Amino acid sequence: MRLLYFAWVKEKTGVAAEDVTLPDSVATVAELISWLKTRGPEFANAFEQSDVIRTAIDQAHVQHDARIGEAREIAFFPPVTGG
Amino acid sequence: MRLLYFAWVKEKTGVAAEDVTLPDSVATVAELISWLKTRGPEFANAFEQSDVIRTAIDQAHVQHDARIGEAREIAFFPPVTGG
Amino acid sequence: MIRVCQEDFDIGAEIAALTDGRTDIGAIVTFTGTVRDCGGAITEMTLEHYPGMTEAELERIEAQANSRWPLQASLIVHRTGTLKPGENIVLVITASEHREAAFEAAQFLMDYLKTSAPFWKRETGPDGRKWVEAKTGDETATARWRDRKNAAE
Amino acid sequence: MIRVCQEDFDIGAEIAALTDGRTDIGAIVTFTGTVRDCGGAITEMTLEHYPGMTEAELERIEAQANSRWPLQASLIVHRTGTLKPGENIVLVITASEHREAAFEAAQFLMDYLKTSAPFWKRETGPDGRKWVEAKTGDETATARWRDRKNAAE
Repeated sequence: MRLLYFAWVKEKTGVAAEDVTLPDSVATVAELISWLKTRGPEFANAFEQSDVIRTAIDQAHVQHDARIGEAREIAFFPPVTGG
Repeated sequence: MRLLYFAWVKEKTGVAAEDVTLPDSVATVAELISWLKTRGPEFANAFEQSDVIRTAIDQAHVQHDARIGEAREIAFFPPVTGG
Repeated sequence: MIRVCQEDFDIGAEIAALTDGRTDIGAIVTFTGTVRDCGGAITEMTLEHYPGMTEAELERIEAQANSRWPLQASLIVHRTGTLKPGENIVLVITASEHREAAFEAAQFLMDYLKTSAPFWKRETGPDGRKWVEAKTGDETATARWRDRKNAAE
Repeated sequence: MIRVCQEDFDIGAEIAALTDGRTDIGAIVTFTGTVRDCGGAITEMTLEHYPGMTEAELERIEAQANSRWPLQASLIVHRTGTLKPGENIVLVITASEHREAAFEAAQFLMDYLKTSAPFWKRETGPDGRKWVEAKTGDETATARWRDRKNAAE
């Protein structure tokens, strides 16, 4: 599965995009975020205030309780500030 | 005193502008309209539905109960439709 | 600024004239009113106005908008004379730091212009000429700004 | 139509492209968002976005506006990359028969764009770089359209 990071989430993780294999125990976005936080201090820091983080599954906004299912691409980013 | 007529008020009266001397009995816009209606069938027709007619004294919108006072210019026209 | 004229306007050039070189503007709203042919019922539209009072009313409306919203710039241009379907009639531009003020001020200017600026439209079509009738909706739209102001006071 | 690009846009040319030769449009509203320098605190603004999702969100928002209001034409253009104070960031154009629809649809597009299109602004100034924080006012502005829709149903 492909993971993408944008704006300060990208700066904090130090990663723009990566391909990962998720543990079977990860079924929802919230569980994915918990798992990401175990991957090192940069990820723990980036996802520390996880309620601020926005998530998109296959380029559509989702809540943290969304199930990952057959997602190909999951993106993490701060609240948007365009316009 | 100068009287001006616009849009269909002008077309119905057949007059764009004229200088008139008002009778002493005319003190308000409503009284002026009543007097104008006595000036011939064109004026009677133009001011027949007098509640539709809008009035400006010296280029500022006024109600029909407005006093004419020292007005130099009074204009009569339909509700505006610009924009 | 306000302008009453027969000539067409260039929206891009008008925005540029208002904003060029400025770095304190965050939001620019324009409204352009154009002549519709209403499915062929209108072949021409003629705009009559009350010279002198027109300019005074437009300036009054613009001053009101500037007193109600923090505008960096504003412009009202209204054409007169005879126009064809598709042609521009009126242009309103408002510039502010934020979009709410720019949007609201532009709507306010159009609502007030529609009910207080002394312009009259006459349409020409296959069935002849006729003066456009005022819409009660325009009065209602203008009244809501008065209500909002009264409620705020 | 929607467009995400680095290049600047020409508002007059964009309006002309949407409306040229048409005689069924009565009202055109444009919104332009520009970079403010905030009294010298900002010297540069960089816009990052999520290619693919950005276009999908803008198309979704535009389709929603077109389903809620009778629009003859609409356009969203959003720039990316690094911009200087005074430069254009975003352009929204809506065209309709009447002004209410054009004004409301333009505001709707901007409110939704501000809360759902995946763009992020980073400001550079004398004190360094910083990511712009989202405003709760933008969420409130978007929520009012949902409330209005629910109330109407």
